[in-house]
Amino acid sequence: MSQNATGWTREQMAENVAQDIPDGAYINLGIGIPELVTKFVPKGREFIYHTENGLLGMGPAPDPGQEDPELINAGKKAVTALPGASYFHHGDSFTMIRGGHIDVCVLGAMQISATGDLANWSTGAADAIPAVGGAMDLVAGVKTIYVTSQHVTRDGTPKLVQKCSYPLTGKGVVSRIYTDLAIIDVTAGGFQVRQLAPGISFAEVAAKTDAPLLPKGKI
Amino acid sequence: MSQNATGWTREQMAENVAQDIPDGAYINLGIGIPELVTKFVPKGREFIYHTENGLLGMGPAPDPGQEDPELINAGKKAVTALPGASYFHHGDSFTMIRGGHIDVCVLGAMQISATGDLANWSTGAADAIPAVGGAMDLVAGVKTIYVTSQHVTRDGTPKLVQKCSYPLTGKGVVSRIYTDLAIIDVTAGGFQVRQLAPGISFAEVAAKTDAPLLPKGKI
Amino acid sequence: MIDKRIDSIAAAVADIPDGAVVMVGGFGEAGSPIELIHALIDQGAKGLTIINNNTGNGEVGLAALIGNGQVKKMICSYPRSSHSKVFPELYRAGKIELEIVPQGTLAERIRAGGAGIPAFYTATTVGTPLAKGKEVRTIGGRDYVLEYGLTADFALIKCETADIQGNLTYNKTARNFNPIMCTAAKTTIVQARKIVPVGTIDPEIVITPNIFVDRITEVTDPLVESHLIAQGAHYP
Amino acid sequence: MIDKRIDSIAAAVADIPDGAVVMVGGFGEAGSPIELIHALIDQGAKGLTIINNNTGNGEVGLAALIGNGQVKKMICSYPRSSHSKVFPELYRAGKIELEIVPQGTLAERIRAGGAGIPAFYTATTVGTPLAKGKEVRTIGGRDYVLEYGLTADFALIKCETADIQGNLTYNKTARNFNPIMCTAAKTTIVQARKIVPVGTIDPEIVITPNIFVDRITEVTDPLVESHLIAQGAHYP
Repeated sequence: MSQNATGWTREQMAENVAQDIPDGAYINLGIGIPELVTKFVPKGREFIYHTENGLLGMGPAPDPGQEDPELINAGKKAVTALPGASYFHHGDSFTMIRGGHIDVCVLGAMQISATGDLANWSTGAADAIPAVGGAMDLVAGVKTIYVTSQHVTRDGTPKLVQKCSYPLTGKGVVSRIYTDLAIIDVTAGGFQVRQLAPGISFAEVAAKTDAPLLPKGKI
Repeated sequence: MSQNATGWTREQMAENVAQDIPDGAYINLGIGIPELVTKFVPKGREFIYHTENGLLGMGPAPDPGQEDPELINAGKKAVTALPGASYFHHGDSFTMIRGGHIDVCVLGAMQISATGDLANWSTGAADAIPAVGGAMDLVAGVKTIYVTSQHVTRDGTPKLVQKCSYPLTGKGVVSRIYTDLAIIDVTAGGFQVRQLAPGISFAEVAAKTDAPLLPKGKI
Repeated sequence: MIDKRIDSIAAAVADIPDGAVVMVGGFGEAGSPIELIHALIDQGAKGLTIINNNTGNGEVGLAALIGNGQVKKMICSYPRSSHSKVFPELYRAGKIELEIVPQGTLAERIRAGGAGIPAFYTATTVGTPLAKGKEVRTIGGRDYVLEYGLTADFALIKCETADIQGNLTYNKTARNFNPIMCTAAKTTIVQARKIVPVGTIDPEIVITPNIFVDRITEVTDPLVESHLIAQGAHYP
Repeated sequence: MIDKRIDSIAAAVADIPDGAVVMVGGFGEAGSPIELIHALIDQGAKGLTIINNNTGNGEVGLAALIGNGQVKKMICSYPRSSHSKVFPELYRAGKIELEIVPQGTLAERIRAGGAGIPAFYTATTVGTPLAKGKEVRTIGGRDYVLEYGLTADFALIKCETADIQGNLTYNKTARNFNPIMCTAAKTTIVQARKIVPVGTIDPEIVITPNIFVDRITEVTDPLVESHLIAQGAHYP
């Protein structure tokens, strides 16, 4: 992993996530950085990808010109089906999600609280059109929820907070956060650093986190 | 239909039922006389048979020696699958039943009350082993429940009663009863004769019915 | 011989009345019965409640039905897309109602409606604004909200192959909401890319058994929504 | 490459502990995983709770497991059959518990357990002795009883074809409870008549996707329960 004074790149964040996923895991990936996880599957491991619109064993995007408008993912982009794939209807697809059969879901976030609450679907603004998709089902049903996101918003506002101000997607659901600055566990004692990005200090991460931050190894 | 001083035969009872089922109906048949309905499909009509263990488009028993132990009906007898058949699991099979998709279910009975309650699964005896199968799902879910049964038990006890003494299968579910003596509707006013078997008098049917009986045509 | 074929798409949707509740299959463009939707635009029924995961794209298909002022209310999980302008404008103008339902709860409510399950509990939305006003119950130490089954007067469905009695198969991720919607509507209307004789589809691979299908029309070469949008098409 | 094959039937069931809750697929003999059941008899776990539609036939398969004194409780819809003597004798002697569940409610409870639905309402049993002690709720003018999802520690499943990662297809009415049980157990153990390489089964015809399967063993020529009973066989 190349060093970077300003923290990890999007690709490195995805690679960090991929390192923590065990061989044989069934995974559902959100849009954005989570999608990059597929590029960093550690050697010797195999992941099986689920997309909530009815495909297990999802493969990469097809070559240009090979797209099938009826073979898409939850983000409505053209995908492929790998050997061993299966198609099923939405009822069965959410049996996999709600029933706890998916091992890991990796999502983006607007805010994450110190107790693992996640807000990633709405700013709650008066003129916003609510649109939740499958996010609430995923966080309620999947065994392990990882979040990967920039540590702060574009204007520098912390995304890791004591209590979310945006409407929640789920309560107490996030177990680990992979940002550009650090990997952080949500523990019974709150946010705790698991690993700092090369060249990033604990103090800097703490300053950009709007909640108490425990250093690595404490409680 | 041949005349019979002692009422209709089992075959004639089944034929009476079949006459009342419309073309294109989806049907579930109980064990015993109901099974004979398949032999009396009126000319110009087609029925599609459902068996709750996961087959729609059930056909007759196979020729001897052609049985497949994995192609059976709910009574665990060898059957066949007709062209246009489909297999499905028990969850989907009872979606058909509970969801009101089956048009007609024809069942046997131990007792039927004047308000359409059905008892056909247990005598309630202390040493009886309870065994309900799919009967309660069928009566709760299928649009129209027909009962076909001898009018009285072997020892002459009426099966059509004011109130069932045996444990119920369902409450207010039966709409019509086809016995060896008469075809009887369950109406808001109680049992009402729809048709008497040839040679059978209203007085005889009334005497063998343990509840008030309305003649044909009266409210 | 039972035969559920209808001569024309127009005839297939002719009796959908004003105010009907209509489930529309598809997730994005995959499995979207675009010809049946366009026939419903031609037919003109108004005040409809539409159940679909989204609100359509561009100005064709479901988006065109909404744009034509025929829809009173949308029940969906995600009323946004990169090419959808019609719904947001009507919604901001207060001209269309929206019931937002998480995708998995939407699927389960439809499946429950079809299966005769009037209500069920789910952990989805617990602790979020979407649980507001809903009954919460603790079962086995976890909180769940009560959700109700959804049914419809009609379902508009796209499938790959149908036999003339209504056994259906689908194409890849075009399956999505279609099979569960077939079970939850009083009248299920299907456009099939291909209609085949009874006995042609192996009973082991039927996805929608014929009991859930009422009318079938053949649309051999259906419009492709994304192609239409790339061309800037609009309907009518 | 993910590979869920287990070398022997004995190894596949080796870790089922005393007191486990075990779903056993099959309806009558169709789809009954008789070799896995016999392996469980050899293995000897006791105090089991078994979920199956019936209680087995003759003195082989599920009836033999019960007869061997390994089952504390049966959850089923119909504990009788023309060749079943084992269960009635134990039941009358007070040596086995019975929870009787209507067949459709049993199926839906298993399906709910697998789908993360902790409870649901159904009209089945309303007004009957089987509704005794159950919550009744009026929804849309009709009464329904509350039923709870069922899950298990293990499921024993018979399928026709499995790929090595656990995609399954079934044979005719041997499908029955097997696919829903695959979804509702922590560990799903499958005996397949044939195991094939990944990519062999068309993704459109997979009945049980591999996410629901943990272990697969091949039993090329499974015993036929009715033939065994006709021969007067008993196990062990």
